[in-house]
Amino acid sequence: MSAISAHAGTNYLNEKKGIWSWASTLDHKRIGVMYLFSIFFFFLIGGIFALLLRTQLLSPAGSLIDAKTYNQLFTLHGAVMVFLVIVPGIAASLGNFVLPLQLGAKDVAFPRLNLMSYYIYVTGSIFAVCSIIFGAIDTGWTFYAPYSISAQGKVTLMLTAIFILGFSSIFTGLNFITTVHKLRAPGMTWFRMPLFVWGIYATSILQVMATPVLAITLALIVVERTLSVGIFNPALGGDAVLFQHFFWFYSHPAVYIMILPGMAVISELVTTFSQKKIFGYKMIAYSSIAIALISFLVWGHHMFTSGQSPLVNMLFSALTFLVAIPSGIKIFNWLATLFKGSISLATPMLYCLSFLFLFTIGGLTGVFLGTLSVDIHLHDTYFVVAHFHYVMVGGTFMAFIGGVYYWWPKMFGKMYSEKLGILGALLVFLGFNMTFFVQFYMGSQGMPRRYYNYLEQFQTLHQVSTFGSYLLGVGFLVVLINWIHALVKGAPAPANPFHATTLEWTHTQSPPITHNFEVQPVVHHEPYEYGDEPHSIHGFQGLKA
Amino acid sequence: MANINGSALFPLADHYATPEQQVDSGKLGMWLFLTTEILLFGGLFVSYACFNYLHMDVFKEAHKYLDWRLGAVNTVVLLFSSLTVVLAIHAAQKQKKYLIVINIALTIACGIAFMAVKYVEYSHKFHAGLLPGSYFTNATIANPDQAHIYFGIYFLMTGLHGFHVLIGIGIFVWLLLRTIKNDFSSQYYAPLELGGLYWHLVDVIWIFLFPLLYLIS
Amino acid sequence: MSNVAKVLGPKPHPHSVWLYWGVFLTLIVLTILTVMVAQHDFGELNIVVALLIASFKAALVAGFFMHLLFDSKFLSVVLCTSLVLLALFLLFPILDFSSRADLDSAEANFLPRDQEVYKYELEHPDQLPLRPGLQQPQKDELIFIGPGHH
Amino acid sequence: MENLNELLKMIVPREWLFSVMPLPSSTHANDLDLLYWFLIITCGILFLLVVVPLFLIVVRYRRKTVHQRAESQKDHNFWMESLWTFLPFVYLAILFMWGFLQYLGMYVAPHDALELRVIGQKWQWSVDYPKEEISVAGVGATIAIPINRPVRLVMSSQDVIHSFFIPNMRVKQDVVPGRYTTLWFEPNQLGEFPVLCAEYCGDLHSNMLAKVQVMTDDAYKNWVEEQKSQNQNVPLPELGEKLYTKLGCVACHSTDGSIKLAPSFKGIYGKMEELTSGASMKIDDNYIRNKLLTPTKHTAKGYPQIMPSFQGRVSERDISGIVEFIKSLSGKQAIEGG
Repeated sequence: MSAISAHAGTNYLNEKKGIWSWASTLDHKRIGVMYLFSIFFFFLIGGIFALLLRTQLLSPAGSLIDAKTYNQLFTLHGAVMVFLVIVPGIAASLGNFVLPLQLGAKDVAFPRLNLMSYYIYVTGSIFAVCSIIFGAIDTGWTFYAPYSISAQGKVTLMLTAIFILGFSSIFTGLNFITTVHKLRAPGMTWFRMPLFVWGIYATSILQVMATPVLAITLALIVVERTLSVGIFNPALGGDAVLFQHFFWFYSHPAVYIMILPGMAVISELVTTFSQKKIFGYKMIAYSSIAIALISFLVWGHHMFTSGQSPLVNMLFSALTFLVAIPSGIKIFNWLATLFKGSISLATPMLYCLSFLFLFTIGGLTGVFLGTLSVDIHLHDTYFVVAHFHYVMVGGTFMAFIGGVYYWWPKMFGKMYSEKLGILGALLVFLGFNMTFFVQFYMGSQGMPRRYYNYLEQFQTLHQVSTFGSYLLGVGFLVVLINWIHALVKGAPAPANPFHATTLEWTHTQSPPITHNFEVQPVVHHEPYEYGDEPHSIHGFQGLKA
Repeated sequence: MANINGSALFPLADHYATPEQQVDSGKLGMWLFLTTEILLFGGLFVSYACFNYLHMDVFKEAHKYLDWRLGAVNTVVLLFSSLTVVLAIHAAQKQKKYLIVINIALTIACGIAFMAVKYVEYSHKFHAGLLPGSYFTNATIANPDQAHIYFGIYFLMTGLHGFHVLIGIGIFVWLLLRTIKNDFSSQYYAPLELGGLYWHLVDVIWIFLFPLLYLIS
Repeated sequence: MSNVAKVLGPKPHPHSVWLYWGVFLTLIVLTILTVMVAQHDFGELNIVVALLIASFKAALVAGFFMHLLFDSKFLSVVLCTSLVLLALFLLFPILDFSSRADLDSAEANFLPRDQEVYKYELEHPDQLPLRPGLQQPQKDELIFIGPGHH
Repeated sequence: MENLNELLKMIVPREWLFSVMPLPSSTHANDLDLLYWFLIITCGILFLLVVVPLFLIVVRYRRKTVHQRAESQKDHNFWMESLWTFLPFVYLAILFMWGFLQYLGMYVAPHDALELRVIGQKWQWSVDYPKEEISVAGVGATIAIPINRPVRLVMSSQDVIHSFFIPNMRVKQDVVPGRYTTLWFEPNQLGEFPVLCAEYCGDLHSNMLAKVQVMTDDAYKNWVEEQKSQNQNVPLPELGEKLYTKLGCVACHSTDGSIKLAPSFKGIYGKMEELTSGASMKIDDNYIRNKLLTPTKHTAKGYPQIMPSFQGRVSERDISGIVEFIKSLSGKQAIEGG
């Protein structure tokens, strides 16, 4: 603890000033913060698309927008949320900020490449915004051929945008893997690394190994549109199902690019807010790697009704069940960690508990969809929509917000308001369940996804869902207000408000200095050792001293 | 000329503890990048495999319109350039600047020669209308319905590969300039090694493209 | 973060130039072999033989020119991971294409339908035009052994 | 299976059984609902196994004072960890086998199935009955099927991927251009059931509806006869009006002057139409005929080129019917155009 000195108030935020010092920074912390703001900006845009969609669905033959616009909106909602928000999401923002700190490193392995990948992200997002402005696409974010080959709108521009964003993802992953291998502090062995690092490491493997396939797939669609090569176009002798193989070879691992960092954050939150050593450290670490590797083998479960051969369907179904096991292991290990802990219900922990609740639902409904015969009925219905929102929003996004709250004091040196935090968490939890739980039922009843209008019997449920989405929107707004409030008026944060045990809390001030640590940390023990010396812990307000 | 002056010491970035750490990080980063290249080309190899499987006879027929002798010449050219790259690194290790320069120059020359042969091949295909997709106009070939897919894949694979060769030439021109500026020595030649890794990968990909495209018997 | 200190670099361990020349000559010999082998017809094995030689050449380049044999083993692990993934990426679509015909009913193999083909099919149910690359299935092979129905 | 089904009906009240999935109307549906309920119940138990302990732990071990420490720092338990690795494995293996065997049953059609040919096309289904030599098509088309007899659909698409989905029968299969896919089911309930498109296919994806009408054998025979004779007797404009809905013209062309995705039929006959090529053409019998058979040749200015070809799907009499129908919407002006 002695390594933290009050360094006369200089830190990475105020050491250099001005826009240029941010735009040209090589500091992983500043790059992480820039990612954070960019990602939440696009989350806002994607969210507005979603609310428009839900409003259209208030009545069976709604006429808020026309069919074409509706199709464009759900495409853009999907594309923005997937490629601009959740895929970079936790890894690029929190990962960039936290990973080198937790490893006891001064920076990531390649700081210039890191800044470059941020600018690649910005370039890609500018392309995406241009395609939205100059001719919104209506292909669905999955770009299924042959529809995407003949579709109108600036499809090529959007494909280029995602192609570019892919490289941002690749470079970030490459940087993190090298950092974890080469820049660990003295004494930081593999099994002394915090579980957040393990999760981000597994994510990075996926980013590096899967994203190039997306790049070539999208490039091939561009080539199809311009040269009519005929690889994916049946009219020219190609095969439409082959496109789906290509697309899901990336996009299924991409699902784990999204959820693994969420699990990584949860591992940190569970142990810190119960002040208890994580249960089954090695199991959680290995299960991250297992998920990463098995996730390459299950892409065909998106194609059970596509006309893929039954033999391949069978193999993919079996492999899909296999990937459920490590996820289950994690859930039970987190539960066991909480057992006999000292559980604080501070805001990050509320998101962590929401995660456990919602991700369990998301995971179990995934079991429905992995079962071949049941998936035949549920495929491409609202059941699937609900399932992946439970995993992506109920899982990843809850963890993301929880993680941002958790590291907020470290990032900005300011405390957030616990009252607003709890209010926001409750609204988000309620709104989310209201929006998506009814969609499981609608899906079972046979309500297909991507429908502009629908049979009247579904109206009540759609209305519940829409009002839920408004509640969810308000919840996110409260979160945003809390963060802005914290930035402007937050109380100064101590170095380690939650009494966490990882290096970013114990060995540097809040916010950290530009070079992260005054003295190079040396690690002597495992990551989650909660010693016996008495101390008071920040809990949620109103606790007796 | 062979002497290395003091300016060519190892430039150690301050977030690394030792030069070894920095060199190893660079190599690991480069290899990770190379795996992404492998998987990028992988998409095209998989398309090739699928359509070779579906239209085997068409592929066998269409490949006869490629000149395997030109392909073989290009294979030898690229293999030789790979040799000159390792010789350049070897020269750096031995602190022989003129050998670095000569070998890099040879590498660039090989790259240009490769592209020149490609130009000859491409212009022949353009002339004969053996082009991808809707631009396919060759009437002499049997099965024009599917042959255009073969040429689509041919142009995609060799085009993407040729693009990589062009980038490689650019990298080696940059390395040549830095060598002339005395940036490299036996203390520091990491950029040469990394550039070399990239160039070898481009070579390896061609090693597979040659039999797959030119020699399907 | 970008400050740079000038220090002594790691000591290089150069290999003999003759090793590199030896590898190069082997590669040339293998290239000639590839061309020679292509003149002979091994039937189904043509592509296998060609790929085996190419893989051996690639292994030589990676092992000696790219120093994989002398560098950290982890770099080989990275390379192998990507090759395994590539193999999987190749395996499943091919498996899909090849087993559609076995398990599907006969119609799955036919050319894209247009009215001509459709009429032809109706009139000649026994001799249907097949999608290229697929075998005409025998009548009894069409029945996949599954749970009996009726 | 049958016994299990009975057992399940004893545990879960019958009205609940059918409330989560739509009314089961095929043999598949009966089997599948059993598995579906097995999943709901077991996954429900698993969910409770996570959430109830979670709730109890949070309540019991909630931090009440800022000095409160964890009661234990125990971080492993080999048997517990083995248990929650192994048991899910067994559970998932059972689910896999069950789902896969059921899927095979859903995949392999019996030999005596009634075979129908389905074409998906933006944004309508058309179904041919090859033996009966009739066909039905269009938005909201009725596909008649006799009860208790397996039906096998051989499907292909003219343009993009569609997906043929009958919720009540629990069947769904993508309809892919360039190849055939198949599905089969055996209806065991009389009634009308919706057919939906489940794979996004463009603007009017959600309008790509049809219905399956399951009827008794006799009713089916009558329906077939009716279909056969239908088109022969009706007067031409009436036939045209029928085809207008049946072929799906209604999706894009209105008859009241309102603009959908294509020009309205009202008063259009005899007008000069400006084309995307810049030229103008008079809308007469030949124009309509060409538009039906080779729609890509000319497109009216300001509208997307989305009209499918009806080549081979309309008879000469059908074309005349459509022409007469469009004429009738333009009142007396029609006479000079003819």
